[in-house]
Amino acid sequence: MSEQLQRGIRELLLQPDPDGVREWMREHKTMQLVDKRTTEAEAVRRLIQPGDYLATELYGSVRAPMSLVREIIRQGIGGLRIAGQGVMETELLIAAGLVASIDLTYQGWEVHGISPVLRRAAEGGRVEISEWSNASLAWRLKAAAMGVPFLPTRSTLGTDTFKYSAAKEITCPFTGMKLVALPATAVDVGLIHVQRADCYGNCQIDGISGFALELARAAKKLIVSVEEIIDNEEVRKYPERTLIPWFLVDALVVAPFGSHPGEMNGYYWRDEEALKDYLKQIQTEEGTREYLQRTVHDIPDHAAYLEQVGRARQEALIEARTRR
Amino acid sequence: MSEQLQRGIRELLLQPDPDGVREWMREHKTMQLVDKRTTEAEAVRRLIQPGDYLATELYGSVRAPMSLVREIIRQGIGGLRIAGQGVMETELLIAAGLVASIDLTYQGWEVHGISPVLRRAAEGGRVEISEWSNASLAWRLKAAAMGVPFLPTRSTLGTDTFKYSAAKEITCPFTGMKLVALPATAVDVGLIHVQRADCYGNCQIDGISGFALELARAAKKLIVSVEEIIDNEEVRKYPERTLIPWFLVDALVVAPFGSHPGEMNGYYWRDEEALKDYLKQIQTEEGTREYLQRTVHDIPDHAAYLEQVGRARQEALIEARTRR
Amino acid sequence: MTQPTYNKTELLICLAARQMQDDTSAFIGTGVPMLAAALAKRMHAPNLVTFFEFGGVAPDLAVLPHGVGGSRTYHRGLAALGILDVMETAARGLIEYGFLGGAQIDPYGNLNSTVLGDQARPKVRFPGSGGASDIGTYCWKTIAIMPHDPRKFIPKVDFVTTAGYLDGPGARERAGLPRGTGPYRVVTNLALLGYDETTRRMKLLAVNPGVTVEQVVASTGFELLQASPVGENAPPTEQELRLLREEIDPTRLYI
Amino acid sequence: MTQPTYNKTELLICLAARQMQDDTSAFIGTGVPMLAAALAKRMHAPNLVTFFEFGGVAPDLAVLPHGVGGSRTYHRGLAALGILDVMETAARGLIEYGFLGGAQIDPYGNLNSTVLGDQARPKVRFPGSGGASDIGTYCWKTIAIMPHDPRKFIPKVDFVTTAGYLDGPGARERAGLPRGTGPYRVVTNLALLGYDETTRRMKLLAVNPGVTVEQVVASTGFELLQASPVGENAPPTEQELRLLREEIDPTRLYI
Repeated sequence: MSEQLQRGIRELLLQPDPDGVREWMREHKTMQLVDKRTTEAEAVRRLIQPGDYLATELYGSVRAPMSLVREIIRQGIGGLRIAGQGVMETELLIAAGLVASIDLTYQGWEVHGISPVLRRAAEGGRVEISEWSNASLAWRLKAAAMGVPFLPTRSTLGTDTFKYSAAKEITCPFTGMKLVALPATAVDVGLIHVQRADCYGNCQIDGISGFALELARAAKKLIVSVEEIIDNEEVRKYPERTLIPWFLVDALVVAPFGSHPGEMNGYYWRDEEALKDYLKQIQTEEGTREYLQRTVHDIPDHAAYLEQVGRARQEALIEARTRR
Repeated sequence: MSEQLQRGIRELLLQPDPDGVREWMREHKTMQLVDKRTTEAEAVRRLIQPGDYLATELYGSVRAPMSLVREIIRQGIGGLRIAGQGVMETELLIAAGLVASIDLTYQGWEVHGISPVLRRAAEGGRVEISEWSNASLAWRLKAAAMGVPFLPTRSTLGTDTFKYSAAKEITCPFTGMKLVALPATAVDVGLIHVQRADCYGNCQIDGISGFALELARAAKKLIVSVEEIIDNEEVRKYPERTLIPWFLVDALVVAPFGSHPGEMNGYYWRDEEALKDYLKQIQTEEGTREYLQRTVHDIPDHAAYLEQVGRARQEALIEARTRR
Repeated sequence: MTQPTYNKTELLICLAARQMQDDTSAFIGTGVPMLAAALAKRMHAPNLVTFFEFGGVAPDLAVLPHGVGGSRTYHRGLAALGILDVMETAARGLIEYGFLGGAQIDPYGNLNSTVLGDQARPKVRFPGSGGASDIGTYCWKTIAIMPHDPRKFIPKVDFVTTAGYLDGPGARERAGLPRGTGPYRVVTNLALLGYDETTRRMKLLAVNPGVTVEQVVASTGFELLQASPVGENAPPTEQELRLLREEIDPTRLYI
Repeated sequence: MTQPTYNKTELLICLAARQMQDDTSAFIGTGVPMLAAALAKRMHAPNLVTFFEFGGVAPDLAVLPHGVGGSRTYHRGLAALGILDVMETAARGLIEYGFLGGAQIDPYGNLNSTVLGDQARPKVRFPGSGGASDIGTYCWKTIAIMPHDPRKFIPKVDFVTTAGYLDGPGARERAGLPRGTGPYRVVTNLALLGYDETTRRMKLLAVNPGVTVEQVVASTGFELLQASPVGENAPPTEQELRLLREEIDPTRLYI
């Protein structure tokens, strides 16, 4: 293997520092069983600072922590670095001008096409972008979750996706294989929406886990929003259903319809009408401003947002939900 | 980091070879939904060859694939290399003289003390032993499950456990940290006992998952034994409960009380009497031979073994089981 | 018997469906690949297994998903895993086909879904890799679905989001990509294309109904190898169209 | 009030229990550590969280587990994870205490639970590292529980299964082990020991009831630093013993 090892040309948005993270965790996380329920406003105010590195989960218009994202915009917390695996959740943050740089894998609308918001921001030079694959970003979280500074992968070898990342090529000490070393991202803040948790933050998820386990374990500060609170007895009866244990959770926000206009498996279907309206509005800067004004700035909180959505539509979405 | 990087002095019992494993998987695994139920005898005969590298899960006298282990002994498949995270399951294989070498982390009886079987084999120079930590062996399986040739860890740095392993020190390309590179073990055969599966091999586990997920994904050939078969409808209703999907499973053996004399969460408690008898017998070579003769060689199969245990004792163990 | 009429999407779905063998597995994105998999399962490949990026495995697809993380990607499925479990299943060589798309493709099947122009200040910014670069690394055979246009089939893509055969024979292996993997087919509104085994360059295999070889060549911005003879793809059959319209996508979400 | 009688195991349990602070977490093995954690939770540390090696988190311990993978390690617990999830929780710095044992310990707290003599052809073969080397890597403070015997407390262990302070100050950091970790206490049938912050050598902190400093020194095969003054451990209290005997281990599985 005399060949020169390559390295991505982008700077790290977050420096791996396992010992620093260990010390942070020891000082700030608590093992105590305390009721962690709070409001979006309080959780965001207390746990998110300008310039923080943020990641959201799940993806797209599915199980996304939309009420938390809207609150960040309401509070105008800017200069954020984000792990950009997203559809509406991260797009809204970019649209609000709060994002300075992105570890990007995908920002778009799948069948609904590309993101006009990302286009304006990227083509206008208003965000700095490093390129990664989807799995790579999840493995970077996994690395942080494992307490190691990097994980090896073969993904993205030979591509410009690698070239415009901050990853580095390494050689396997056993096989001589060429590999990509993915730097760990112990993100400042993780935002995850799940179906259920007890008041301490023991979380259950129905259906795919996406990268919730990895993000929850990689986050220095973790805000979880939930559709409903269950009794601690339910947790103790089925401890294997606890995918995110309480000690990882710093704030718990009860947010029914928290993924709206996205869907929530077992709870409600996606709000096609609201999504179409959104997609129409974000085609222009002005429409985007109007949308944010109407759905975020003009209303005080998630309860008011749900009033705006209206009870009838909520009921229709519940009726149309995916059931077992 | 001008310091010399260390490497363990033991040879690899299994060479990482991601591309070779990929080709093997493509050729031998099937995505077809076929009924995979078979007997211990047939599964072992078809899937285990002398000299194979084997790993078992879970651990100790808990959810252990004992009926499969007894069948391997019955068929006398020798020269095995094993990942030695075990109590009775791996001890029986060593006792039967079938094990040539061990990637060892722990072979003992926890509160019941050290393993006389391992002592005789190791002190008599009859097995070759490499030393690893418990997590290291699980991460080695995880590496294979991820399709990478190694994973980094900080565990065992500075120890003789590292020195007598086949691991190598590396330097992190981002932080300069010293790390241990753990070579992937895509084991020839994995043996796992679980509570439930459908006839295709979609497996559910109650309680801790130990390292079942990692082993199932690291094994080139996977034999799963189960307490009971459930309908495929049950699997489709709760797809998040499928911890081991069907396409990983090569043979499925229905083995009620398959973990006996160990316990099975929700099904039966450990058979203290049988364990004490066993622990007494294995103190001597002669006792060990007698034990194997009586519980393995003199009886044709697991059904006969259960007859030997007796219905009354089985019922008492069911009665004493751990319930939710 | 008159040939039934069909639209472009229906044709793409049928052509894509026909590329997948039974008893294999496919890494499925939303849109055409999803419908192609559903169609293949009902036609010639009942044991085809579908994997979705964020964890869904083998759903019933009774209602089509709107995205690769949606609840319909695992509804009545055999497993609901996470993104890494699915990606690592591909990494271990267990997923045969992977579907890709992009804004540009070159003769070696390299795909661009990131930018036109300079990455730092692009002329057009696309969504980025997503799972594409992972799929293009690990799946044995990738199938690209593309509109056929000389501005999209170009000699050199602006940005290699996903590795095809890079710059030719042996390049994937030299880059460290898994042995035996690479681009397999390109399905377009005009034709079905493959790759030459020696040169690893794109090759016209068959034209779509009513399309001439000349049209395909004119719509391709680089020199295109041609199979001899170039075949002709059968149009969607009545059965295929009936399945698509009545069973797979009766609400016409995609078709 | 007469001092209640107690056995050696009960004393070890009480001493171990007293080392753990409330609102922290402990990586627990079977035997003494398990009972110590259960006792600490009922005495001064109600919010102490127990982690078991194969995935059990915060069980009720109504019935004591027989092993670190047993169903009682997660019965009515808050989570039932897997081994790597627990180990990685420790790796991220979230588990404060780890319990260790061994056949030999040296002045720097290095522990041997692997072999006496040569590893390839040992005089005595012990079980091996198990989780010990992981715990000794990642937990902030490790507590060793040992019978006090000059053949076990020796200047140099035959085999460093688990890293203590290796060969002295800065050695753990040089080896690459996590910053700020290392041996914290040794609990024996004779005494409670700690480590000098400067030299990282073992130091007698307090003798057990009825034991003299001379006895401890004579039972230690290397030069032992001594706190000034050396304290005296309080014997198990009536409350501690009642909890142990009536609530924690009423069937006397361990005590």
